[in-house]
Amino acid sequence: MDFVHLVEMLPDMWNAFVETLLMISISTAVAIIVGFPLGVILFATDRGLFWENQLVQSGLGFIVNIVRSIPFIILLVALYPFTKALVGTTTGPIAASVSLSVAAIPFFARIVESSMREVDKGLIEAAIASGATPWMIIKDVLFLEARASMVQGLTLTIISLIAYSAMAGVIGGGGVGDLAIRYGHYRYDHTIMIATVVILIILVQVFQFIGDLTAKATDKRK
Amino acid sequence: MDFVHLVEMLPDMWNAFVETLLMISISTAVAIIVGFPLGVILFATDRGLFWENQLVQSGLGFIVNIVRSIPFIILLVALYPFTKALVGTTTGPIAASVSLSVAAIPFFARIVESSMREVDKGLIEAAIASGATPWMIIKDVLFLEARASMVQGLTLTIISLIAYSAMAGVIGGGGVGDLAIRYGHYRYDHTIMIATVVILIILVQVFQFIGDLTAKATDKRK
Amino acid sequence: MIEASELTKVYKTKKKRVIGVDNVSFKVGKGEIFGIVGYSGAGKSSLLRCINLLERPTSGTIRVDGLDLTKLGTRELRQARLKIGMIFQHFYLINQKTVFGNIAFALKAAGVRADLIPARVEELLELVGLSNKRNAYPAQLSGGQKQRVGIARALANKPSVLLCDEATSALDPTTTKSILALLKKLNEELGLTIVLITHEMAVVKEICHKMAIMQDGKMIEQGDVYDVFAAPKAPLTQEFIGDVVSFHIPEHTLSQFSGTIAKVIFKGSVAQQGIISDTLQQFSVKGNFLHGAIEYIGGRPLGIFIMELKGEPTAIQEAIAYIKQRSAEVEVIRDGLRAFS
Amino acid sequence: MIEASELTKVYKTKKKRVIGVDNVSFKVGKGEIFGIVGYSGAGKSSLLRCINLLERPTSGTIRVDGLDLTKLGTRELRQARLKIGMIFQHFYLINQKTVFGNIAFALKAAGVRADLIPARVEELLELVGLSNKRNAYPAQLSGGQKQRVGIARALANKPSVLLCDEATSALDPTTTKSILALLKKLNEELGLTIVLITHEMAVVKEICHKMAIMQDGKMIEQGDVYDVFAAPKAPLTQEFIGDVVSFHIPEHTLSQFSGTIAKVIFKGSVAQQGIISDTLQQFSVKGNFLHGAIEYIGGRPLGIFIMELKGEPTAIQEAIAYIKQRSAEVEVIRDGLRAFS
Amino acid sequence: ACGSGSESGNAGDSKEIRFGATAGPYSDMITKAIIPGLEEKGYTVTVNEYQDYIIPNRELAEGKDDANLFQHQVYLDDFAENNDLELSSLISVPTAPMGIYSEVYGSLDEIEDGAEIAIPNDPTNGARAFLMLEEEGLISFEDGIDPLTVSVKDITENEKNLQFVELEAAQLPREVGEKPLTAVPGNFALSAGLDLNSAIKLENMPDQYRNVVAVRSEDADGELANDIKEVVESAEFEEVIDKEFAGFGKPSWMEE
Ligand SMILES: Nc1ncnc2c1ncn2[C@@H]1O[C@H](COP(=O)(O)OP(=O)(O)OP(=O)(O)O)[C@@H](O)[C@H]1O
Ligand SMILES: Nc1ncnc2c1ncn2[C@@H]1O[C@H](COP(=O)(O)OP(=O)(O)OP(=O)(O)O)[C@@H](O)[C@H]1O
Ligand SMILES: [Mg+2]
Ligand SMILES: [Mg+2]
Repeated sequence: MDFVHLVEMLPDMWNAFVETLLMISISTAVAIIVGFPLGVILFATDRGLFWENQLVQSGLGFIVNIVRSIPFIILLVALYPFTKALVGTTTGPIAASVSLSVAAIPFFARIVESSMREVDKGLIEAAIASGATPWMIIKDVLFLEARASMVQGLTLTIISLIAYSAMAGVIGGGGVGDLAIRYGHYRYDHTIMIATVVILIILVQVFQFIGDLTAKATDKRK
Repeated sequence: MDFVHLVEMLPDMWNAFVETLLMISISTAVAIIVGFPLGVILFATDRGLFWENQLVQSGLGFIVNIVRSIPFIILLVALYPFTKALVGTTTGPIAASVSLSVAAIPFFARIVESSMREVDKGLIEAAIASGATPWMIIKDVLFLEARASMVQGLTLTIISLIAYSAMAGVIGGGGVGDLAIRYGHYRYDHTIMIATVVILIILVQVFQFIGDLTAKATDKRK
Repeated sequence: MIEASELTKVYKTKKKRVIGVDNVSFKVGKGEIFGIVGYSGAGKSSLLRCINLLERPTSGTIRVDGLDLTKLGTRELRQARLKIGMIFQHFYLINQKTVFGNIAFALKAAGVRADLIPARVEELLELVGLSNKRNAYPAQLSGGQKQRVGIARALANKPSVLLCDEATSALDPTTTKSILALLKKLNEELGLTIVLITHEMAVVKEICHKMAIMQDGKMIEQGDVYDVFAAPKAPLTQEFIGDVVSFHIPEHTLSQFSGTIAKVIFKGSVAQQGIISDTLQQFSVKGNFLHGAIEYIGGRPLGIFIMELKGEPTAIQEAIAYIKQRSAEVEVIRDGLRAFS
Repeated sequence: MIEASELTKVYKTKKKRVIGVDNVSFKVGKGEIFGIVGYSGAGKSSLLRCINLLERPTSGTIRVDGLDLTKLGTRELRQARLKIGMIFQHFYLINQKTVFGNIAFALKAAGVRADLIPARVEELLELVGLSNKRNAYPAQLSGGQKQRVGIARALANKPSVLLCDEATSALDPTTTKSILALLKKLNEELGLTIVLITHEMAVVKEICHKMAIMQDGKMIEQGDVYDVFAAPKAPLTQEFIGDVVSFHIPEHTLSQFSGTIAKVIFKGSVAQQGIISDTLQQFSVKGNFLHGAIEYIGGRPLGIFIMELKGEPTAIQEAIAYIKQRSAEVEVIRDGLRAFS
Repeated sequence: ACGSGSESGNAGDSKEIRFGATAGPYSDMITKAIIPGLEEKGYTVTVNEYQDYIIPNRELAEGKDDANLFQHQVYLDDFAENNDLELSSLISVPTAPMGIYSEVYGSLDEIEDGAEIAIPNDPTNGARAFLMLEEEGLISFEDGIDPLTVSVKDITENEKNLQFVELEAAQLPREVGEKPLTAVPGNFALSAGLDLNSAIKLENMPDQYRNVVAVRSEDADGELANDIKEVVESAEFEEVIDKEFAGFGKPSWMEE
């Protein structure tokens, strides 16, 4: 380890760290805002459920899968015009967040969907018998009962996003992962590689820890 | 679209397709073989469960998170000596499968863990009261009860692996995703890019379809 | 209030079709309490679930308050369900909400104003005796406590129809009684119509006006509780009723008595009016009571006693004739054992 | 067989400590059936779960068959549990296994050879009357059917101790009777020791040898069922027992009778031996039976009758004295209403 | 390796060779201009395409590939030294020059203060961009800086206050028009269909920045090495270059 070099690189690492947080925050927020309703719809339009609608189910499912099929770099390229229209630029962390968000939405939607599948059908029935509206069932039954599992899934999503964000370097998104690749991989700068990997590890551990804690704290079953 | 070119590339695409299947199969198999027990241990060593062991729990959790923290390209490079020792080569789909497997193991392990968390504690208690061994509880209660959810999670893992395998091109792993990136991203060859993305979409849809079907078929709750 | 006609529910599983409810028709008038009994697996829960369309019947119609539920759109159905409370066999409480939250949920479903909810919840908690568990989560409750939350939830919106699936089977006798008293009170004061599944005939006896017996998906007998208890027709009905009223005397006990064993039934007017003691005093027979009670079924007394009569066969004949004449029914279960007569 | 001493179980939740079981000691001998009753939330399930250490008691020890379970290692504990069957209040069946698979699971846990399993499962299915549901999954079963699977599972390994948490509360009377008969048979023939939680006193009466009443985590009374039934001490016990035996007569009924109301209790020897009819014939009083039965508690008869005596106060006094003299207990519940005497 | 049924003589299986390259013009150059010549000499050639600049050299050193073509002399030397690998260059080939493209400015002189310029984010291509800008006097570095690892941090003077946006090289053609200035490596410019002559400035390429065919040092005098050299030096090679790789700057030995 070359400490002088490490210290010299600290500002860059700090920058990268901020960029990573920025990208993760934006894309996680979007994943939740768009992915959650999407997941609910995927769940609730399935057979025997309150919004049963085979067409919407398979249609949305298909679109979700398409997005999940496209390699991230191709997605980056394919989203160029969209990103440009949306944020006015095609480079930098904000632009990268667009692609990251698009990648995270279907991922999280699937997680929401499968968490909700684990909710006891009897609870949904009891709510239906209470005359609850779909909205109440979603908010007060599905959301609450699937919450612990969804929090775990969100942790999985965030950690996957951290991994993905390393690829954001392609369009100058920056971030810790990109730094690791550029210095560690391309420049054989082991000091920086190790330092950045350590940052990444800490970041992931922190998210996992918060996720586990939240999942447990919000779970009122035993 | 340039059809002559498309036809000309068909053998390459076929090759890539076979490589993708090879990488996915190997790494999925490894993810299941190693990730499943790992997930079970992560679950069963938690507080109040039959293998309660805080040390193993947090130790393994930490390792799992470390692997998940490292950007895939760095992981590829870091695993060079290991890959070399294991399969005798560091390039090609088989070598790429090593890194893919290492990346997939913790991902799937987390999925197994959180699926098992959704199993009604009462069922585990009933099994314990029956005097069942931990092994029986795992096999006949946890595995069966979490199966539908794990199958959904496996689908998620496979689809993520397809996305990851695109990066395997870095070490000549080949595969459809690599073809998409090389032609679509590096060569600006739209014909091949679209063709490969279509192949990927079909591949993902097929896996999702099989996954959904299996999950439903194996679920004996309503 | 509730009118089911030719309801049939068939469950299709991969390998076979299971008929849950088989061509069942019945009516429950406004303010009536309708009890359904039957063996486990007879189709009681399935039938109940058809009433609020949780289970869509394979064929047949169900009308509640004049509305044919099978014809309603989702929105109207939801409105209709607000007026149909349901208590589930397996509670189905929201695990992630407190007792308070679970009850408040039902109120919110009905659009009750947020500021009115707490008071109403407290009232309901008081009603089911759970005020001290207000902030507990279902995992922290005993079985009976969970059931009581379910009951409070079902009553939250002052429904006009209440469907109860074994609402008291997890409860101790005292709580059962208080819940039944509560149901009766709601029934009497507010005209609540209740359909109640139970396997405890005592519950039927206690509060039902009408009852039905189900077997293999069919309703094999139905009618006024009093009539059914007084004269059960189907063998299964007799079996069920016997549990509470007709007092099947075990062989074991019978063998200890040598005289004539007779079942005496007093209907309608208050009990025996001294018939028995008059008889014993007038004829030279000795009497021993083996079993008996005056049951109040739907408020009307029904006295059934089993007694041993000892004495000369002719005296016994005369005594029985006398009792019959005094407007009671007598059924000789066993003639006196000669050896001892 | 089972010896609990000073068991205490405290649940800690975020905001408060709930005492589930409060310093409870009891013994159940080999081949005894021990019934536990109490209000919902009294701590019955918590206590039962402490017996096989599903819930580790906060303090106190529990011995089963001489072994102090709290001291065992996991392996020995597992071995010990094979001999302790448990029936759960909420069934807890493996949803993804058929009825057959659920029962086979318990056999596998005990290491039964694979080729012997099917026959044994069939036998158990026969026992609980579910042979035709062999291949059904729990979701396709009614509540009572699920409970019966749970019973079969608990009995699978011919345990020497059986813990039942409301094992029959989801069952219809007939099935309940057959299950109780089965438990009794296993108890008598194989010496199975049973601890049974129930809220139905009829169940206690039917098969228990000893019983205990729990309230707020404490065991407020315990003893031979016969003794407890004949002379309940704690008010709560009286309340529970009253449900089956002491026949609390509702005001409603009482108001219809004007004479002296007396409760007559015959213990031990066979019932009345004509005492009542002798009395009626000897004294100039008229008698009406309001309620009564000869219960066989653990095989010994206990006759309790409530009757109205009408006539001159002195005649009534004499009659009562006569009955007492003939070795029965008499308790005057209400003196005759003067207006009519 | 000891083919029992092989009819060919001593060369045997070794006539099957593998050529590494990055996806793009250089793998095309191997396919179109080198392989025909090698096939004539009896070789069977497989091309291995890579997505980055590290792995191909490792593969070569490990013996997985027999030669590669994707890097310039300076990078090769530096890489070999850093990684302790015995790699040598055989011969340099025509190389597409990096160009600075702009739809805003007609020449470098017009660049306004604070203008954004997109440049490659890998060290090799990045350094070429910086060196171009230095040559044009737009920026300057400390003396004695390693021309290969030059980065934004080494800039001492930045006369026009250029704002650097580092992107993956393959991405740069997509930024032409988006960013006022874009430095695009020639191979990607060609891939993306950019006309090299539309650049406002093309790289003035010294020979050590031209791509070379590299082999393991131990093989540098071997039969294969000589054959590859012969093919590249042949007239047929130059013919294909002129036809299919117009705009590529020929190395000095070819111009002679
Ligand atoms: N979803 C289902 N799929 C298949 N069969 C079912 C399903 N639900 C119920 N059944 C069957 O239908 C029959 C009636 O079941 P139901 O639950 O109505 O019985 P029940 O009278 O309520 O019994 P219990 O008193 O035990 O609750 C049973 O034989 C049961 O196995
Ligand atoms: N995990 C828990 N956390 C907190 N409190 C609990 C927990 N489990 C039970 N309790 C409380 O302990 C008390 C005893 O519960 P228990 O389940 O033993 O009652 P019970 O006698 O079996 O009642 P029931 O007849 O209704 O089943 C109750 O007040 C209950 O709320
Ligand atoms: Mg039912
Ligand atoms: Mg309990």
